[in-house]
Amino acid sequence: MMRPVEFREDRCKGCALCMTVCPGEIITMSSRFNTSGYKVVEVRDEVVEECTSCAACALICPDYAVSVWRKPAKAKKGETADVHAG
Amino acid sequence: MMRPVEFREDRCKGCALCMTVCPGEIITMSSRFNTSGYKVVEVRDEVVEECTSCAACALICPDYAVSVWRKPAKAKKGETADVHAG
Amino acid sequence: MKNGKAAFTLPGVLADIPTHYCPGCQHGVAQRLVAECLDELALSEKAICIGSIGCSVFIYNYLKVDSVEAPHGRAPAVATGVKRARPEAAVFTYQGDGDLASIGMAETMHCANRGERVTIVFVNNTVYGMTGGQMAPTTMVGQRTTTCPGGRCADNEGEPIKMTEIIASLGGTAYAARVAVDSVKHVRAAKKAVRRAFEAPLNNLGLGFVEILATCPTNWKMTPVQANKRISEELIPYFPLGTYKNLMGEQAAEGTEVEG
Amino acid sequence: MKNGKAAFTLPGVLADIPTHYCPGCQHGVAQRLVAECLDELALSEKAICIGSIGCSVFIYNYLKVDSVEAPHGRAPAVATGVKRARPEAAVFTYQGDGDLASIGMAETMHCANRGERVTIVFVNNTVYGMTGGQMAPTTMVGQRTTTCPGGRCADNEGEPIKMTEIIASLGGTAYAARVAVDSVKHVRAAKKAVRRAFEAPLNNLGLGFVEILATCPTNWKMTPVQANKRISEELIPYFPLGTYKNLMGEQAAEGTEVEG
Amino acid sequence: MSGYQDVIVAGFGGQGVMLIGTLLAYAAMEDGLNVTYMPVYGPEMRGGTANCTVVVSKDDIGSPIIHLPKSLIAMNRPSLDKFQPRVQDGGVVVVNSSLVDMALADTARVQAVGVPANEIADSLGNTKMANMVAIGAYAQLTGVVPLDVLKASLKKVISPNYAKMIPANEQAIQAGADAVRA
Amino acid sequence: MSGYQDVIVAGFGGQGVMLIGTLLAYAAMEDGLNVTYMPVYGPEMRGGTANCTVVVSKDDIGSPIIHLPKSLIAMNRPSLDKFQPRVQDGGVVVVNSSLVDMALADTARVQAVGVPANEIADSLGNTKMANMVAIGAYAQLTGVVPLDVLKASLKKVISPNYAKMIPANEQAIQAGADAVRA
Amino acid sequence: MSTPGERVLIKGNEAICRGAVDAGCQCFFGYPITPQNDIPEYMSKVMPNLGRVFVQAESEVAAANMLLGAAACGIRAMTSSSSPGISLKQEAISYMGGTELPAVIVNISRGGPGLGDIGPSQGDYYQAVKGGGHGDYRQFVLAPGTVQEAYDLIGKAFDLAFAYRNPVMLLGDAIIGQMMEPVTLGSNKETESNSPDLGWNLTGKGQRDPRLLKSLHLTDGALAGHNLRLRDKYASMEKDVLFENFLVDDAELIVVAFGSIGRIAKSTIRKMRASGKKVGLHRPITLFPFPSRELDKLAAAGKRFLTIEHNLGQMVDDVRLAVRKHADSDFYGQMPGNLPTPEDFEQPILAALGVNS
Amino acid sequence: MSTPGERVLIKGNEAICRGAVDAGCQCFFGYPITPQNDIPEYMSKVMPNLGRVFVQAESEVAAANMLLGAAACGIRAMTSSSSPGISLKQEAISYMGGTELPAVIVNISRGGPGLGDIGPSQGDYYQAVKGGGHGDYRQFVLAPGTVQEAYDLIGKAFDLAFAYRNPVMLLGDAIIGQMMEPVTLGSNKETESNSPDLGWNLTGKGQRDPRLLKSLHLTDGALAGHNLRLRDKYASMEKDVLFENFLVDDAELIVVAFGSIGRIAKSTIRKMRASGKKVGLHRPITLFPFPSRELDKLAAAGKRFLTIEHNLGQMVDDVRLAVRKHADSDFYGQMPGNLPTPEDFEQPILAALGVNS
Ligand SMILES: Cc1ncc(C[n+]2csc(CCOP(=O)(O)OP(=O)(O)O)c2C)c(N)n1
Ligand SMILES: Cc1ncc(C[n+]2csc(CCOP(=O)(O)OP(=O)(O)O)c2C)c(N)n1
Ligand code: SF4
Ligand code: SF4
Ligand code: SF4
Ligand code: SF4
Ligand code: SF4
Ligand code: SF4
Ligand SMILES: [Mg+2]
Ligand SMILES: [Mg+2]
Repeated sequence: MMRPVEFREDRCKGCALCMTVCPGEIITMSSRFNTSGYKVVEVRDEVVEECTSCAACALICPDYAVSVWRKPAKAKKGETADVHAG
Repeated sequence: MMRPVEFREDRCKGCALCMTVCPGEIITMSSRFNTSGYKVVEVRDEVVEECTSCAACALICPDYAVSVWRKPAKAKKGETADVHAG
Repeated sequence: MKNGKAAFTLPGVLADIPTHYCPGCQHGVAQRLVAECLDELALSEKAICIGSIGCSVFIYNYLKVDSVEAPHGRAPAVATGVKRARPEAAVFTYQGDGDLASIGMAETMHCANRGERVTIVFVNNTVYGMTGGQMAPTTMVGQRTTTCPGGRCADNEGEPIKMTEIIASLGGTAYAARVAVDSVKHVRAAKKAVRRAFEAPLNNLGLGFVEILATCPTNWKMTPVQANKRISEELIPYFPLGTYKNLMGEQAAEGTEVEG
Repeated sequence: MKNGKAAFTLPGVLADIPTHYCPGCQHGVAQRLVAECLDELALSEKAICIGSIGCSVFIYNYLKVDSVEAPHGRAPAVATGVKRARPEAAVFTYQGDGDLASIGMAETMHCANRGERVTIVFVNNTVYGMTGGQMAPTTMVGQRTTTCPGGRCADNEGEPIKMTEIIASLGGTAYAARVAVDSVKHVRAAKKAVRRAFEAPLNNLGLGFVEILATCPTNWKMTPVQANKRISEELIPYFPLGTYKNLMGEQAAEGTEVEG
Repeated sequence: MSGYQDVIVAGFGGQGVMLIGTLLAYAAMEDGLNVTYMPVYGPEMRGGTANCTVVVSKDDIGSPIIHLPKSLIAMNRPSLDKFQPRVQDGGVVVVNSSLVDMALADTARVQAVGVPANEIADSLGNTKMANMVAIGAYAQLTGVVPLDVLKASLKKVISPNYAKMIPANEQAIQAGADAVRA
Repeated sequence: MSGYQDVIVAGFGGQGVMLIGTLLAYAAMEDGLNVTYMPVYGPEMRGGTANCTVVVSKDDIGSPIIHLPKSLIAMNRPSLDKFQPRVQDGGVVVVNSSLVDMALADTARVQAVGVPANEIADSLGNTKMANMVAIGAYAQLTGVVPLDVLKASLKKVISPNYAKMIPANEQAIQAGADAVRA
Repeated sequence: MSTPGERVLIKGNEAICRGAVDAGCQCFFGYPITPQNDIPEYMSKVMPNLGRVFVQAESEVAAANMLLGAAACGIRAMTSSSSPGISLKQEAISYMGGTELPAVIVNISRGGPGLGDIGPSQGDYYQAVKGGGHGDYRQFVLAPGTVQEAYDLIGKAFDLAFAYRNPVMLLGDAIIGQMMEPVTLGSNKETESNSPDLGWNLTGKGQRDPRLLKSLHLTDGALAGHNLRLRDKYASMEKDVLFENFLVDDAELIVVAFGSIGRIAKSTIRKMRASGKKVGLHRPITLFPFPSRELDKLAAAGKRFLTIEHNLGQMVDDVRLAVRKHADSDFYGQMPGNLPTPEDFEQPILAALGVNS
Repeated sequence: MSTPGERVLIKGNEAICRGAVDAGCQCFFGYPITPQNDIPEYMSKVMPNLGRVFVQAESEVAAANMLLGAAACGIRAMTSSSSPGISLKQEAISYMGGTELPAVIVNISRGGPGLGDIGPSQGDYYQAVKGGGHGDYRQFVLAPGTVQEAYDLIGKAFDLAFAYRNPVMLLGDAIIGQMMEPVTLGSNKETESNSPDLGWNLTGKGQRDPRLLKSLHLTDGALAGHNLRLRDKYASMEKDVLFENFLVDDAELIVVAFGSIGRIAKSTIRKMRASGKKVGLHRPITLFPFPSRELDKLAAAGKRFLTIEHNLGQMVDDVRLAVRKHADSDFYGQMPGNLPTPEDFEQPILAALGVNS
């Protein structure tokens, strides 16, 4: 499945700030803990299609845990930058 | 002679500030030096009557060198405070 | 969707490692904005970062630029020395409110007054974060901290200092703004302000100063979400956002520009 | 005419000895005004003077009150310690511009911001008098000093700092005014301002601050009369006289009250 | 040195290891012993593991810092990894087996005792009391202080506002002790 | 120590004592001698008397500070009062007799020479050159440096803006020397 | 205020606070820095409730100068900090020394130089004892080795400060500051030194002549006379020297160590005694005045010495100077950054004993 | 910039400036204080004309931290002050020591403690040599005895600062700063150390990896390792020790004195030699590293020692430590506040010689 938004679980500290800014309110707290002991957030498969790639979650996230891609329809060819490169 | 204004020559540093504020322009630089080597100012006898006791010279003097008394006509009885007491 | 176009890209100058900050701590956002501006203005090769003492002391681990650690409060003086020694460098400090507004007050004021061509990024979280949440000059009246356990009392400890207003009033300041990162809108505006704070000295106009209101959930004893709400509910009303000075020829109406 | 009524009386708290100041130096007037207020408010028995480092370092020889010498720039911190230790005392500092606005900037700002119930008498002569006329933060643009021999350059050294305006903007300040002693009218207004700067903390309202523009003929390399003219011609236009803050319930229109 | 015992108590920040260290120290004091308690704050100022060292002795105590302790309470895996190798041969190691695989215990060298502290605490109604379970087990195993003194010291470390929690904590201490009673 | 001479030059602030001290030091240097010049700023920072000490020697100079000088130039009365008692027996004391009553000179003990420096300078057109008169007299009396070297050194101590004053100062030095020529 | 005899388990930092409060400290001026934050935090809670003064200063410079002001009033006052902050107080300390003000300064020192770390270290011995500020002044330096001593010595600090009108520094480290031990409270007493008029302090002149407290001495010979008087005062402090000797009588080798290192070395020594090694401990408690006479006596009795410090070698100078007529001292320096344990000192002690382990 | 060989009559303060300028000092950060005001004043005139940097800082604290910044860039930079101002620089000096930055600090010291006076004094020896800042760091301390040496040593100061990446202090007093003497200029040279990239300094990273200059060491063992390295560096400085021996070969008594006191004592010694007294002079020029080996050698050769200082006795500790294997040192302290003259030292020297005058 194509996910426009991904959370790097090793980075997420479960602060929930992204949840408060997502216009579609599709981000939720999972029940998983990461290796650092933090609960992490997720966008469940059921709702992921509702993601508008607005990147609000990424902008507010203090821990660089969110990657967001434009929906393919809008993406121009050749632009495939990996968010976390460099 | 009654002088409404007196300059303590040991204190005067000849800065001439008093000369600039005297409304009657009656203060002039003498040709005397005091023990500290400063030229001192004076109000010459010829003009001392023109002194209005306005105290401008005393207010501007940085060296507490000027004593000013009200003209006797205006002075109330019993008030004979020495300016430099204390 | 990794081969879609990124809707959000981390700046290359930002090291891709986990931060040491507490969950929800907005130092993370603030330093990302600095990194984004370094990238956008292509400054990473000529940037020199003056780190300060506070929770951001490890900023040199995150920003891949030449860095030096300043004693507590002295970053503006160190920045002056660096900039005068290397006029071609893009010199910036990153300082907390205890560092900048308390012990570093004199250095901050005089760096600004001289109009040093440096950028000061000032992260105001109304508390001494690193040392365990003591009162800062920016602590709100009534706010409880470990050294004003009954809440800051204006009568005894004074009112929170508004640094941006003071810095804007000094002749050497070319740009001064206060921003927040509590909402997406504010993050975008903050980014603009940080950028201008870098541009002002690079344009040889004087000091660039940006105050970023930020949370310290740990020492505020709040959840990150509560802490974030406090920014708009309590902090912004007292510390109004806006551009307080801008010599770069743009409209500099107070309280408007960088908020938009 | 010694048995006429005195039209001018030196305050009893002022020691009747020659001063060490240069001819025409207005420290002499400033310290006399302080002495007059101490007498009028009957404070000499409960006053504690915090001397500072500058040409006025010997102020304790002239004011017959309990005194302590503060390190350069730290008088507001020393005053804080004294006042907190002896709340019943009338505590005041007497500081030059190098002392107060340069090295002592942080102490001055925070003393004011905390609203310490003390009086700061600030004698601004735009230069470091005691050490031989070096540039001060208040030195006018273009003014030549021994450390800006080509004249202060705004671009490199910044513009003269306006302390009263800054201090007035802080929450803990109860009274702040700038005065001059270059004319009889100004001397009279200055006296009022000094008095209010004493009254504000005594009324438990906060800090009392008065900036007195004064000459330093020696380091300005002017005659006392020329120097005195410079006050109205150059200094006052840049450093406007007036009451900048007054919590004592009087009309506090800027630029009017204490000039009258 | 008679009546001497020392222990490193280690775990995640939120596990209350400092609290049980203090509790042990108070109990030792109440029991008339000399005691030192030393929090060791590691290099990271934020997050990470917390640990403290408690030394109990009838004599004056020289060092509050112990490199090679006689015993260890390991509330999580990193603590066991870090400190078990330093425990003296034959030393007592209380392992929170709720979070740590007991296979990691060096039973050949030390006297490792697994206590499912979280589960026991859970069963008493509050996982947060896992620390109390562990200290109860430790006291039982070493006899460093009597259990009743330990319990009586709870009022010293639990703030008056939370006084109502004391009975539950006493229960947890007892449950820990019971879990390791030979 | 061969070729050794030291002198305290003292007077009011405005009398230019520091200037002639420096002039003497320059001249000594130009003459190939070792020399030290030490301004002594007294306790009062503002006003008061000024003095400096110049030491000239063919050898290395140890101390630039001289408590008991070999000679003295006293430009005013307080300077004579203060320093004459310290001058070594038989030492040279140049007294500005324009301002100081020569009766105060301790002619029994020292070789005191009065020079009406202000009047001589006045007669050359400028009272301010009294200091030059005094140093000329001193050089003549002690031979510490040749007069022409002294004169040639004027350009080192008088700023280029005032170069036109040099000839008058040379004259004053000469006049001072002439006044004491045996 | 403590109940006399009250027995509590507290951190060294808290013991210092409670000791100061019991000793009548009226004003505290602080600034946050690890590892002494407990001190301002405790004082911010307790002092206002007692009607006393707590001020969080804008900096250590300001805190030290507030202390100067309160001390000039003859009020029992105190500041505390840790190494970098103590460096910032040096100018004020020199002024307080020169002005002869009774002031108490606490340094819970940390690893240096520079920002260093927040762990224990004895790297500030020189600064404390030789004077990090300018000019010739000395301050009492008290180095507690236990939490009880931290409590007791802070009381002594106030008494000495007023007895000599001189700054007194309590020098601890992160171990002393952070460790908890049982402490018996209540022995510290407020003395008459907190009375309003001590004959020299500022009270507002009232009907008497004005008083002046300063360190500027410009008239001829004034500063020299002042320095001479100070010299005599510093020499007279000798009578208040404090130290602990532990098993020195039959010892061949005496370990000299202060503060936390002293107590840790004690552990080592106990252990080595158990295996028959004739080792003792001399623990200076006052670092200034230094127990030179006692060390000289021990040296004269034929002892050998090993100085152990948590630094590159600072107090060892004073030990060597003290024993130089009869002996010398070896040195072992634990590097700041490494936590010291009793085991660390075994090898150096054996080496100094001339034993190959 | 001076013409090589140019001979001028200048004050010590000016010699320091000219020496620094010749040695390629690019940045000067100052603040007024007597008796060093000539230094910032001269620099404010000359540096801008050379396209170099003069900044009058807002305080000595700021000046020292500006220096830290410029030094981090690997630029030859300097600050100067006098005693109280130097106290304020201690935190930054400790940071520069810990961060291993090449920086030159000039102290034209004055009488203390506190505000003291503006006359000469050697009361800051301890502060300079033992470290007035926190933690274990050492700085080179160079003490000129002539104006020529002030010129020469400031050049050496820059070279040493860069050779060792370490702060270097030039310690003079009001005598050295204020006196004029003939000086031959031009020997100080700018070296390659002012080149833009020294391998460690901040230049903006360009294409290389970023550099970091800091003194915080939090990971396990890091600070200890750092301190060990620093210890070795400080020990290695020994090879740059400097001193002057004057008539020591046949001397029975060696006077040890530094800076202006050294040169004044020389006068006394010359005079006493003239009357047949066998006295010599050892004048340490580097106070750190201290010429301990040379003194030990002299002590081994049977000399006796008298240390003379313009303070209550500070360097005498180092002399006693240096000679302790074979000898001891008497001490004579001229009180700060009294101007020292050669006559003042006659009596103490005779006493040390065991002669009743
Ligand atoms: C001279 C000195 N004083 C005090 C400290 C201790 N200290 C470290 S960080 C800090 C305050 C940090 O607060 P702030 O600047 O607000 O930064 P934050 O942690 O909140 O981001 C203090 C006081 C120090 N390192 N140096
Ligand atoms: C720490 C310290 N730095 C510098 C000085 C030197 N100093 C004495 S007075 C003074 C400046 C005085 O200028 P200002 O405050 O304007 O007073 P003024 O003499 O002009 O009245 C300075 C820098 C000092 N005594 N202490
Ligand atoms: S990109 Fe926008 S819509 Fe998608 S998860 Fe993030 S905040 Fe929600
Ligand atoms: S904002 Fe970032 S760190 Fe916080 S919960 Fe969301 S993804 Fe995680
Ligand atoms: S103002 Fe005073 S000092 Fe100045 S000339 Fe007049 S009397 Fe003399
Ligand atoms: S009192 Fe007035 S009128 Fe009289 S001399 Fe003074 S200024 Fe002139
Ligand atoms: S203590 Fe506060 S400022 Fe520091 S990292 Fe945690 S949340 Fe951020
Ligand atoms: S130097 Fe200036 S400020 Fe100082 S006494 Fe002289 S005129 Fe007044
Ligand atoms: Mg903060
Ligand atoms: Mg001034």
